[in-house]
Amino acid sequence: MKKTRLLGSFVLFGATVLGLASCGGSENKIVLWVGEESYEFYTQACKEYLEANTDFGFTVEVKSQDTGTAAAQVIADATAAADVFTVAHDNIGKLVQGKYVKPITNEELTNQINADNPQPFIDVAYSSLAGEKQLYASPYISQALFLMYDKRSVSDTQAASFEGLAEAAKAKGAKVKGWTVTGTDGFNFSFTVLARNNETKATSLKLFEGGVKTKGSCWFQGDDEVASMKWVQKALKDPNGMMWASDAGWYQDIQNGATVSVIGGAWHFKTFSNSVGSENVGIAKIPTYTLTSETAFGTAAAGTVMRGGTFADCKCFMINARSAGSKYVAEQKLIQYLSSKAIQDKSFIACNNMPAYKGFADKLDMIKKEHPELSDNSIKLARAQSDMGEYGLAQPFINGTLNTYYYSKGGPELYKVMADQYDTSTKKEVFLTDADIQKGLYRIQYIWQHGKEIDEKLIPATLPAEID
Amino acid sequence: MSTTAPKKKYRSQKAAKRASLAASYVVLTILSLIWIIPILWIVLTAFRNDLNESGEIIGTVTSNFFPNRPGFQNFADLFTFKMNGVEFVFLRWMGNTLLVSVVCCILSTFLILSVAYCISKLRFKMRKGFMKFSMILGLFPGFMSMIAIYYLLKSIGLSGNPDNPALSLVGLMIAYSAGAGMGFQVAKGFFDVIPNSLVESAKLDGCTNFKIFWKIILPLSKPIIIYTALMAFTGPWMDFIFAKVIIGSTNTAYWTVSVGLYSMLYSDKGNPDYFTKFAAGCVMVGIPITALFMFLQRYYVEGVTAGAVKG
Amino acid sequence: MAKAKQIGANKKRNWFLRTWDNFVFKLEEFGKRFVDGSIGTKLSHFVFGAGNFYHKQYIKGALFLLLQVGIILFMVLCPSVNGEYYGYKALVNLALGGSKGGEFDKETGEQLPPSDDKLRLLFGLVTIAVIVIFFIIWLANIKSSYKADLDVKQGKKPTTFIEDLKELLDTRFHLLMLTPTLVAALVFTLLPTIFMICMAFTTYNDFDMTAENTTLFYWNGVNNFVYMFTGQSQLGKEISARFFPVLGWTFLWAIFATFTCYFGGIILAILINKKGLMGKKIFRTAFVLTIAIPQFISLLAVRNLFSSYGPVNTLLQNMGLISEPIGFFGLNDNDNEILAKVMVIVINMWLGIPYTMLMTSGILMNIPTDLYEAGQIDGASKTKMFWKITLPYVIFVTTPYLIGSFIGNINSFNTIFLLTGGGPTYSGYKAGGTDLLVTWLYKLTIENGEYNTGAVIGIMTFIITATITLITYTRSKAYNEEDTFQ
Amino acid sequence: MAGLTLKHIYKVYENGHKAVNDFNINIEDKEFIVFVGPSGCGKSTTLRMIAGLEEITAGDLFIGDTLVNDMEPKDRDIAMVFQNYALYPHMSVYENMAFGLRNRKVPEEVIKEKVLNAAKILDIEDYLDRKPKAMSGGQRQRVALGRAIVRDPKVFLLDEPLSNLDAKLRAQMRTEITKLHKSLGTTFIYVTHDQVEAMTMGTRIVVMKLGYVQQIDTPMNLYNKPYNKFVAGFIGTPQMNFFNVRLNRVKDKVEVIFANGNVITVPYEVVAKAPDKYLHSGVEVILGVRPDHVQVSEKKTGLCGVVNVVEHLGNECIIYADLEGNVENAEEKAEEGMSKANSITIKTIEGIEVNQGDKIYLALDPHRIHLFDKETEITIIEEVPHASSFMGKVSAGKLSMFGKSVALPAAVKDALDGKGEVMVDIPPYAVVPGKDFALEVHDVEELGDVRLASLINGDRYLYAIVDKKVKKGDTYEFALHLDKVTFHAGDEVALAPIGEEEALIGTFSKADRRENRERVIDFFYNINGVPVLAPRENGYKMNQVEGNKCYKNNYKFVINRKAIKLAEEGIEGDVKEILDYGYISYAKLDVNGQEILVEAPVGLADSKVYISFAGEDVAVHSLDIDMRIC
Repeated sequence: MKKTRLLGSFVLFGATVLGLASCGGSENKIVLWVGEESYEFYTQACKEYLEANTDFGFTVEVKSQDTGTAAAQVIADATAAADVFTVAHDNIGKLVQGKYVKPITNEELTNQINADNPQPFIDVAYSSLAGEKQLYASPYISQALFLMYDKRSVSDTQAASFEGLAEAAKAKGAKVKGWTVTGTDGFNFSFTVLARNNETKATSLKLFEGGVKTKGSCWFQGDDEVASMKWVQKALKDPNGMMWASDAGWYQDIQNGATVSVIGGAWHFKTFSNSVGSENVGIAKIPTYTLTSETAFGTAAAGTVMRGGTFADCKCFMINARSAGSKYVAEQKLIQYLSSKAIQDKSFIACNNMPAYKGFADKLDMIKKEHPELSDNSIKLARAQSDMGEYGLAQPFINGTLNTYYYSKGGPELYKVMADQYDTSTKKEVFLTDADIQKGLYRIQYIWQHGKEIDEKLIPATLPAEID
Repeated sequence: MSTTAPKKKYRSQKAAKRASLAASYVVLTILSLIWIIPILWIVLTAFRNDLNESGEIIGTVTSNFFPNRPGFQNFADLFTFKMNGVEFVFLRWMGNTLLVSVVCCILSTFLILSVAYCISKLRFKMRKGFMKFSMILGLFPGFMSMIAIYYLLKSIGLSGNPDNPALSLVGLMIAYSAGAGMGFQVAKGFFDVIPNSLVESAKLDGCTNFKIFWKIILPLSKPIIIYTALMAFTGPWMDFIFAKVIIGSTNTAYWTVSVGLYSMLYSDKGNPDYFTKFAAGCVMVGIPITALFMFLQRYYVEGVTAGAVKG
Repeated sequence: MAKAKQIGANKKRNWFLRTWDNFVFKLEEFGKRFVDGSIGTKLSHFVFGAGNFYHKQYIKGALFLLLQVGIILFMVLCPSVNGEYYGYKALVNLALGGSKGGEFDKETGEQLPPSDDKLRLLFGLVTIAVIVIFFIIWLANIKSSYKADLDVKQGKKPTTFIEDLKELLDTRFHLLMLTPTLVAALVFTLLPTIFMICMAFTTYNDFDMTAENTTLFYWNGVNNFVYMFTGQSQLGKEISARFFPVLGWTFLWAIFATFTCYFGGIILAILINKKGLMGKKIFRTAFVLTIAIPQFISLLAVRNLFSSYGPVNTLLQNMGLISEPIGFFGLNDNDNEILAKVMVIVINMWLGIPYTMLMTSGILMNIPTDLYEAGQIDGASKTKMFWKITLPYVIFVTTPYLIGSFIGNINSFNTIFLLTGGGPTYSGYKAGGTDLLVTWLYKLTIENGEYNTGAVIGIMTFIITATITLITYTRSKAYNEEDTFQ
Repeated sequence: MAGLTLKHIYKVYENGHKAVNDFNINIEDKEFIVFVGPSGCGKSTTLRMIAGLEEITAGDLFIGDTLVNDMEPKDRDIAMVFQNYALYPHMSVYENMAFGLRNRKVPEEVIKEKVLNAAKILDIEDYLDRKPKAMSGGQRQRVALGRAIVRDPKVFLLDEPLSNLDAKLRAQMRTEITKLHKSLGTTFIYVTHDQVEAMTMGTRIVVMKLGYVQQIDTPMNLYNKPYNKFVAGFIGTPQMNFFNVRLNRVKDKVEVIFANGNVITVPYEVVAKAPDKYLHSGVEVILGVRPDHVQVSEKKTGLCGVVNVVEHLGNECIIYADLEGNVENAEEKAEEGMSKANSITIKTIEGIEVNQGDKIYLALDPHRIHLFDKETEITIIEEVPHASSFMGKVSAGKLSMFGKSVALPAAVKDALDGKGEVMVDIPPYAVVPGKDFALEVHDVEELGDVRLASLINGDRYLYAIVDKKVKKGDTYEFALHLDKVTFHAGDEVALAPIGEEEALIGTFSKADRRENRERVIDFFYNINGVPVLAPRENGYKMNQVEGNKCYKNNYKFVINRKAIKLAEEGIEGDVKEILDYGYISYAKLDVNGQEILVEAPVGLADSKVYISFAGEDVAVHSLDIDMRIC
């Protein structure tokens, strides 16, 4: 072995030893991740907080990180992640299960969370690890899907029902579609899954009712669901009905007039108003649709009026597992300030973030008066989201593993194949008969309850059937 | 006067030549047009400031090829473009990439040339073994090793380091140059062409191997030095996968320009409205590199042929 | 001269026996060296550099000693990064595999973040590499002190450090030149590749929270491979359903991409280099432009050019050829997969042809012109000359390039990833219509964190490309005449 | 200034190709040696081995008297001029010439003076600041020479330096190089494939073919006494004519019968030294005659031909003619390199009125013809004939030859009894002074340090090596060393002569031993398990050439018989029989299956005997490839 090879490896090895020392988070800085659209607001809020509490002892650095992918970043590399970060609540399970987050122990913060938030959000904030329930998250933004439409082509009355949207689209052009959705993942096109009877607001859907994973807590084979599926199948076939977002993105479909409205959330609002121009923005609850003889099924008789539903979600602050000692305490104080009602109001005013706390809807008019500069769109935005609250369903959350069942493992993809009635892998028309639809819904329910697909052969002959 | 015997019809060579030349002109112009259109379209989009009804600039892809309202607004927006709360982020990206590519250019060229000289002109025990080793290593798809390299650099604090994220640029430089040495085949092809008798007569003149390399081989390999430097320089401008993993997707201020431009459209922070800015960014990146290429095209062609012939 | 009978003529010993003999021979030599080496050499078996100190080669001795101390410290003190240890602990962790994660820190009772198991595997490998280096240094230091012994025995003075350095510049110059690249390659290419290979034998999977026990990573032998082909696990079923279609398409793609660019480039080069054609420079610049522009810019430009509302679709619609926009690149789910594949190959031609054109023009320049003149006199037509003179010459010269570009195309990532992102997605499966093994590997590892399955695909890709390379390369002219021609 | 010695030099590449085989030469100081031969004959490889650019597989190379096998090229103090001149394209002529000296840290003014001096010799002073690109082939060639001259090396190596020049320049440079050699007085080694350059420049020429040395001799000897057909054909232009002929002796004349029936006669004196079997038209031989030794004769001769083409070169003209006479398949008969059986080339001085279609008679100069054996293509008229063969009668233990009969020693008697008529081949060194026979001395030739006498025996001669005293006309009394003679009975060999060397198969090993606390390594040749101490440098050589294989493989040990002694202990061999040749007797031993002959007293009784020999007398040959390792 020649001598020089040693010199080379020695130099590298030396670098490894030296390098290690410089690693590890520095002690007196709290890094905060927030969504990009509210980056300025929270930077300002933290600055004010530090000025107010000079004895805080920590500097705060705010960075922008999309809440949708924040959880993935934390899991990918916990040490490089922020000390306090904000995630949509469906990620809470994964983070708690993987022990990437720390529970909330501060007394005042716990009381604030329990006092301010509606019950579904509170259920979500608590999570169990090794059997014992602990508070992990502090909600600060609530979200719900609603309808955004181009007022130039759709009147307010037409926006109330999908049939109206189709009519408006037909007027615009033979091939113009009534409405589109922003994405094909489980969340963005779940409005038919969660559809409810417009008057009674009831639905035969049961999605881990009472937050438990027992034999009866899930039910997806109800007549409402079959009818809704048949309706959405027809709507996708209707030249003026529903369309998936094209490869150029839903944003350009609206801009180029391929469709007249889109079902989305508050985080799509800014892009939507850019595409049609802020004065043409129309906002409404998710429209209703009336079952016809073709789409009726069982108890969901023809003529019943259904309204598309939504998940009632919230975004929450969470604490990185590596926090400890005085920093851990300081982080909770900061969260308490940032998720207080006052700050939630200010964030609504500054960047249209829909507050999470109860009773915000009634304060809407008072806020409108106090802040005339608020555009009526943002008020309509808030109104629509809070109205949808009644039709909303808090995303089910039992423990880490659960919501990934609902959300992935082929569930949403199978629902889409049923809606399209076309299987890309086998290139064949499928789910044409009611029986096939029931079988499909059975398979999806099986996924919710067991986290993996059932083998075709094991599906019982007579449907609907219980799954244990 | 049809009585004269019919002229034996054979095409005069000149006529045949002219016809085939004309045909190739037509074909070539069509082909060049096909090759130019996408690039022309991106450049035109960069200068498109069409307005929508409400008077704002349309940022998305539109159906018209030529801009109705050309202007420099996109470039202006690009300079002040902000992503993830980082001001003037595009200029920072350009700066980062320039820094990385200059350092990589020097490091990689040195490594490639030294390995190529050894393999081409020196004979030593593990020579065939080394060539086989480098060939086999080249066959593995690179993605998996990206993760390992990220963690290797992280363990010496050169990437994913929350305290000073700038170090991840150093990490990227090391990562790019580390692999460079194994790509010696083209340079070796060139050195093979230098006659061995030159090396032998230098040996007889009492030169050490180092002196032969420094005094005889390098002065004669200007084309391959430029070719290798050019390739090493343009590398960082083109890669967007590797850089994103090493620098980290939250470290926006330290991205390279390719990662930045790609993220403008297709990452979770991407927005179709940025397309015109993206086009402007492409023009900003494209111009210097194309100019470099056109200027050094002669050496590039020489490098390509030397490499290809020897393989 | 009485012809002695040929008894015991040497039979050719096969490779293994020969290596075994060498090994045994070296072992004996090692033993003898210990027995008869000077005290310095004997000591150097235990304390690095002792032999060199004995022979007053202080600098070299100090270097060896420093290395030994450094490595031993590294192994014993187990420096740790984000809670993951190097040193002997790494070896223990590696052997055990499987981290319970979330142990509670003894002193503060705080809950520790889970050890990141990718690090565990990596640091284990780094520690093994350090041990190998330690072993190499050990042998080197003994050999160096023994060499000094021999110098003394032959009356020469042991080499000083400066002489060693000088030697580096001459007889051992290749060492000086290769060491930086070799070290860089070992650390940044070999180690990660081995990391990947090992990954295929673990259960490592970033997001698979469904695993009953929460250990993220443990060795599970060849199950991943078994799962993949028998489809026991849900993931395995998904992979095995798509593996052979994707493999088929990867080959189809490699063949088409390589030969379209190759012949396209040759024909274009011939067109441009036709005698008497003016404006060669302009035409060539037009084509070279696509090489100059970074690939991801040109590809994204093309993707948007063909998007639903882009100029192409609108043009076709205005001309009435199509009623509604076509998804050329299979970006929407139910786009036509065949169209996506054809489009990807065409765009790849758009990218690849200029490169081969440049190369061929370089080669055309040095085809001896008298070949053509002779052809003309024999009355060969233009096309005949192409088939009989130009093509055979160019193909003969560029066969090594052809092989290289075929392998390159199997691993070509940008074109597919940037244009179609894997093409029309199959419901429920990760690999889409136009996904190559490489792009599928990217989706599995970087996007979905399923590292073990990704590693299996990675190894499969390697095996395939390696066999093709070996078959074509060893038989090709370039390999065996490699160094005789110079 | 120094001579060069190459001993048993071999060059074998990894793929087994043997580029140079057993190259031996001793070059005196100031000699101008030329290596010549067709391409691929190993001449350049040998030159590169001398320069150190190519590793020597086996054998020893001495420059002056230092062994330089492992010495760096730069330390061998040699200069080399390459075929493509190898001038550094980016340096001016001055820098090119000064580069070597600068590396050797020679002070600048000394360099300047040397370069200018060399430039003057080669008159390239006014090109000193030009770049090689800007100069013609000839000028570049001179710069390459200049670069070598400034080094004033011990040995000058030139690798086909003129092959890239045009004909006129080449002739001019030839004289310049020869002049340079005279003025510098350095040893030159010059490689070329052009035999004209070889003949005009070399003091001695080495002709090579396919890695084997064909002949080493002065130009004139090569021209007049070519050792084999290849050398004859290679040297001299236009090329020598070759014909398949048969020889038939008629008293003091020998008829040369051509395939097409033409017959010419030459005096027996010319072919006296050729072995008898060739002279009875039983065996076909190859006749070689150079065009310049064929004349057109006025009067009728046995050989006539029809003129085909006449080339006038100014001072001489070359005639290509077809021999008359019907040869059925003349075309097929002509193998490669042989002129068609019936065509002949003649070179004569200008002024002969000959044009196409004339019938001409040709006369060969009998003293300038060459005869080669058909199979071996080696000349049958060797200076020192291989052997002269005579008939002898064996009866009752007596051999009667040359008019005398002599008692046969036991070994020969047993081998020949009952054979009656025997043909005896007697090599010149087998004829020693003695009382058995006496013949009159016809003539004595002085051949260097050897005196060869031809003794008259009837109409043929017996050739013998004699000492100073013997003169022409004496009667020389002599005896025969029968162990060096070959007896033929009918067409198979009744008794073969005994060679000088014996070969034994064995292995090679090494052993350590401690000598005053030092580790000493000894090397041994082991035959039949018995070790013989080998010289240490042979041990290093074995390791160098064969690597670790040397301790595993078997080798052929060649030992001179004189060096093998009987001893108390050593290599055991059982005696099979004793061969008594009268003046000397041998024991035929079986050494574990290998049969060898050892000098032994006639009365040797015991059946088991031990033989021993010194390591220095052993030559080690590899069994895998025919190569002498050390």
